Amino acid sequence: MLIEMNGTQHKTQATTLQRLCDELEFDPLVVATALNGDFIPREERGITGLTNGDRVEIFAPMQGG
Amino acid sequence: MLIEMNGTQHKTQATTLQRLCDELEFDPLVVATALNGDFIPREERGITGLTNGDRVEIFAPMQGG
Amino acid sequence: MLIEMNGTQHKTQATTLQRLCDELEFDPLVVATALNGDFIPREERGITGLTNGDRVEIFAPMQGG
Amino acid sequence: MLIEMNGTQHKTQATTLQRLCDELEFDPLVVATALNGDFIPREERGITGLTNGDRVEIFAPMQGG
Amino acid sequence: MLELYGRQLESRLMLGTAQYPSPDLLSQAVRRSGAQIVTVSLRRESAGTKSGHAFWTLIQDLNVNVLPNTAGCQTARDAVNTAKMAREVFSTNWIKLEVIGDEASLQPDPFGLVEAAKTLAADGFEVFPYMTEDLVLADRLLQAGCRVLMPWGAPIGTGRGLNNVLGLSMLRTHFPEVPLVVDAGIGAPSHAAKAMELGYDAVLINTAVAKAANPAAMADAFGKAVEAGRLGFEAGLMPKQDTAQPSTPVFGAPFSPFG
Amino acid sequence: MLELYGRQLESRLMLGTAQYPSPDLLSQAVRRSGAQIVTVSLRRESAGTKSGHAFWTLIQDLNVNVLPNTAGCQTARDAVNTAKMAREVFSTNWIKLEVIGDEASLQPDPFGLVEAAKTLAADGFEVFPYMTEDLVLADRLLQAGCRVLMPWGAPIGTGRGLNNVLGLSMLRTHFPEVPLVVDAGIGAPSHAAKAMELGYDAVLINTAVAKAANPAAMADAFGKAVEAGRLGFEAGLMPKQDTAQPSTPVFGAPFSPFG
Amino acid sequence: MLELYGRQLESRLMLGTAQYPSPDLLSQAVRRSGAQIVTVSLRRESAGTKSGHAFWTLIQDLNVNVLPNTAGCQTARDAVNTAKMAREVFSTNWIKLEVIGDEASLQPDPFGLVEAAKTLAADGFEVFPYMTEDLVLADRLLQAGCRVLMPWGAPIGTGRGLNNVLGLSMLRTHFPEVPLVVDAGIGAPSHAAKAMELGYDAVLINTAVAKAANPAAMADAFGKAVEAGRLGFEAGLMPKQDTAQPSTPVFGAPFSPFG
Amino acid sequence: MLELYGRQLESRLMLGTAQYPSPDLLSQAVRRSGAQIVTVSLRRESAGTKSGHAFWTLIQDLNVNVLPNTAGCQTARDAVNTAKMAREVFSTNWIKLEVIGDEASLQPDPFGLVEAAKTLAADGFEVFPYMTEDLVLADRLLQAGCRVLMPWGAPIGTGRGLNNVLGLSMLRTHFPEVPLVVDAGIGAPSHAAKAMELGYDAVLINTAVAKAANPAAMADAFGKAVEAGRLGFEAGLMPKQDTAQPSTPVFGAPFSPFG
Repeated sequence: MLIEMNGTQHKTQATTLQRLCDELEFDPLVVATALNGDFIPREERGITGLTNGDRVEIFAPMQGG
Repeated sequence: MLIEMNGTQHKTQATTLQRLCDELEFDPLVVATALNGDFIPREERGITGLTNGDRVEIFAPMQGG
Repeated sequence: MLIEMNGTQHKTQATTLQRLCDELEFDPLVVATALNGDFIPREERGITGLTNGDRVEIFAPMQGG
Repeated sequence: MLIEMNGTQHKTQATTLQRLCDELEFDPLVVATALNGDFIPREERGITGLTNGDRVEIFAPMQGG
Repeated sequence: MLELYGRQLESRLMLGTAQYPSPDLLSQAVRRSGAQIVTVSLRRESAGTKSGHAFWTLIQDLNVNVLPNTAGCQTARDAVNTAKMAREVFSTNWIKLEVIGDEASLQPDPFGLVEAAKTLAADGFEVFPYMTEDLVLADRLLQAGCRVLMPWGAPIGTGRGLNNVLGLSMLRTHFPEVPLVVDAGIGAPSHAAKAMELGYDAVLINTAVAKAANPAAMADAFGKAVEAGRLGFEAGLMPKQDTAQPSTPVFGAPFSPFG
Repeated sequence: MLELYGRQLESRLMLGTAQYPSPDLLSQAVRRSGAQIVTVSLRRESAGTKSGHAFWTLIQDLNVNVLPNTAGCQTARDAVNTAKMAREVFSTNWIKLEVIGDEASLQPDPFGLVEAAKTLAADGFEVFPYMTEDLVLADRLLQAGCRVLMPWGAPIGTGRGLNNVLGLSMLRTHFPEVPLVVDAGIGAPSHAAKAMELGYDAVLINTAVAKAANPAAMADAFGKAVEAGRLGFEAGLMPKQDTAQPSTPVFGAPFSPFG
Repeated sequence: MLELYGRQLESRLMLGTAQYPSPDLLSQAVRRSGAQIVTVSLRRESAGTKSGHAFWTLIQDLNVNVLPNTAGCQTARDAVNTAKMAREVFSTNWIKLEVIGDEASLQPDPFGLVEAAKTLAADGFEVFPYMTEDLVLADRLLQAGCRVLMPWGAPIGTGRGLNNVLGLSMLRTHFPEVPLVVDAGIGAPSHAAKAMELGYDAVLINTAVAKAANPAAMADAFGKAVEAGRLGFEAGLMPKQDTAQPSTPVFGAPFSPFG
Repeated sequence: MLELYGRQLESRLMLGTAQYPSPDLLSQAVRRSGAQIVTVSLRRESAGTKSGHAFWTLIQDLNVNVLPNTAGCQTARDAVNTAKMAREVFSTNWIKLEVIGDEASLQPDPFGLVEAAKTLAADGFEVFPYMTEDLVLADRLLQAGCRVLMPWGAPIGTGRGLNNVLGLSMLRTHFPEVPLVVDAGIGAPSHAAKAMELGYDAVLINTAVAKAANPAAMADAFGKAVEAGRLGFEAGLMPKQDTAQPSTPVFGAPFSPFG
């Protein structure tokens, strides 16, 4: 399956957002996730399925002004 | 009939806005009229009836910045 | 003898600046003196004679900006 | 004879300021002259002798702010 | 030449008509200023006074463009109704849209302005919105159909000049093609010249002229100041320098060590 | 009308003649500005070049008053000698006295100025001292015989306008009867208008005109700005207000809660 | 003491965490500034880099309040989504709401701000809106549920200080009870002190500290400046005078003609 | 550390002692400010009042350096005589030299200052001349033997802050090695911070502290402001930018089109 991950094409086997995070070895407590432009809370990642062409974004803390 | 005319109580026999203007000797081409907060065009004054308690406003040109 | 003392007329018997200071009970270490517009040092007060019409000024510390 | 003319070395036969001006073909009414830092009026140029090493300056109108 | 909603104008000065000591001084001021646009307003007319009639005759005799305002309106609804009445009385589609959001500062209300501008533009009005220098508001008003913008120089009647030069400059830079008019707060001819030097297309003045000891002479002053500033803008202003530069050439100066 | 050392002048703008792209543009600028006084200078003339002659002819054709300067002088002695030469060449007692005390800022030297002014006034010159806004210096120069003062607006050539408005205002207030001319630092028509609004009698401009993309148009701009500022001063400027005041009367405005 | 959304704070300085030369210098700066609130953000994390993790650990070690921002968002929708993600990651209801309306000036979008603020406040967020000095916008944001306002001093990153002192003063006067924080544009300690002297409750600084040659020392400088300005405000600043007044009493001064 | 005439000083704030509501508030203000130098004066003493004695005791108890002034003097001669008296009474060679040239503005007299400074320096005084920002005057005073200069910020007692920032900056740039102290006109902590940010070595305050509602708190405010400004100067202030720059990195921001 081909998704857009943080703005670039990404091939994955993960069927849920949670599995994608695991696959990519993100610390689940330190990242936030969005699917097709909408925030997906941590507790919904496991029940949020991925389909071909989805836009996934994974964010982490950074410096800010 | 008692109406509110430019913010003050006014007793009138006029049954339309047009007749009110005539009664008060306003130049019909130099004033604009509003009834209960809404503009009433010149050509509709004759068909705009007045009822007790109406708020009528009659405006004329003035200085402005 | 009549002198001008700090801008006002003053009658005195003192024949020197030192004696004038004593007569007026000024603390000699805390005031400065001028005769006719010129500074007179502390150690010269005793040898500085006064004559009729002299302008004497006696200054003390004050607030300043 | 060697003089300093407007800041540079200059060889001349002229014995007066007037002759120097003539030799250099200056319009006598449009220039002003100075000898060794002092202004020499037009009417004194003929009687102002030059000696070796003199500093002569000749000025003309220019733009100014 | 300046063009506002399709009308060509030689003068870049617009004049308000309020607060003059007399009608005659108002007429004189307009004439000496060279202004081709004057702002007017509406008020409640007492029966039989006809003062509005007299004023309107005076304005018509000036033979200038009339720009009615919606001064005093605090809601989009009031402003829209006032605009419609003004259109009928003054026979013009032009409207200077004022929606005041704060009584103390007379600050324009950006939200009310956009709402009213949309309604008015859709109804065929040619809207001159009196606004702040807000870039986003400007964009919204243009989207609403405005083709002229009138940012404030400073709060109305203060005479403080251009209170936020950076903001006004950014607005000019951001919308190079839109006619921009500084309205309100200008107190002296130098303020008007400065607005024009920033590249503004025109200025609107009222209090500073009307309240001058000699309104007609002050109107003349503003007329010249606006021309001066525009000419200066077009002629290419020198950039500010941080260090002094002699204007008279140093080289060859009398007794100069530079020779 | 402006009077400087007994000469009546209609224009309150004085123009420098340096730094123009061409002699022709200089002539055009002077003519369009309406200036009746131009500043000139002296420089070392190379044998046979006659460039000074050509310049002088051009200036004479303008039919204006000539005000020679002592630009570049750093001592009273040099300035006095330069003044004498200028008097001879330009056939005028007028001299714009410059004694520069610091090369980086081109700041006038107050000490050198007073010394030179005394000598020159005693020798029959009519001195226009280029000075700072210093009140005590002004007093000394007047005592030395000057009857016109020319404080700087900002360092020469910076175009920063009136750098110290408070200082210039105090100078104006302190010497209400002395003709005061702002010289140097003016970069835009609005600056010139502002100087006139403060009550200054005239301004002298050079770089801002000469270095404009279009010098003649800029000269026109400054001419109008000076008129505008003077007219505004005479017509009585409104005082700045801290709080907003409606220009359009609030009473009776449409839908106004004030009735 | 300052109270923001129920939290008591001794320090009135808030610090941004971006642009520091190193994480260590960031930590030093926060510690020396005395700031009790720091702003943070979110970004796309590359798989496996864990840079976000390291940063978050560093911030947590500082033991301060964390205020996430929605920097970079250009629509209310993006800002709301970003706020929700920030709440989850940073475990806080606080959100510094940025909706940028113009990329060149980074001006806040008043329309987007109000829309986002309504949504966020309704969803339990405690919103710190980064806004202009617009009075009407302020009113709308308060109505939307904001209980702190953060007007800009000048465009972000310019270091120009308080660009519109009049506007900021009017905002302060108009909302005497609302905590107001100047955010953005402050470039020097004197700017921060000035904001506090106007009666502002706090300031937020980033670039001026992070880009200083010595960020930790500059953080210290801003900490002291904020204290100085607040103390000055509370101690009662003297009003500006138009004319000089001797500080040393004149009466009785040596050789004084006043005796 | 600051060094003035060989004395090392930790504090860069100097405090005047006039105009306080009470002696006790003066003492508190000096203590909280951290100032190590206070200015004092002399006045005519009435026979038997001993008020000078009490004041002098109070000052001595503060354990600070005393800097007597020659306030009120209008001629070099009066200032020299006053300085000699002050030296005797206060047992110090330090003298803050004031020669006032204009009563309305209390502007220093450059001519009187140089004359008095020469005499005093030759007589062993260590002179702190209260001067304008004039570069040439500064040079003359240094030649006269001064090793500290005290330019005004604004006319005494006006609280207007730094009236001529360009002039003060040029003075700093021109004399990088000379201790420079801004004296007079500072009205708020932010003004003091600004002076320090320009690279000034110290500031002297009187009216703004003495006339504050709470002088001791205001003294504290100025102490902190001076530290803040100095720290900021040393830490390297960011340059002002003309255009906005995001502080939060744009790259990777949520939903950013930049990816």
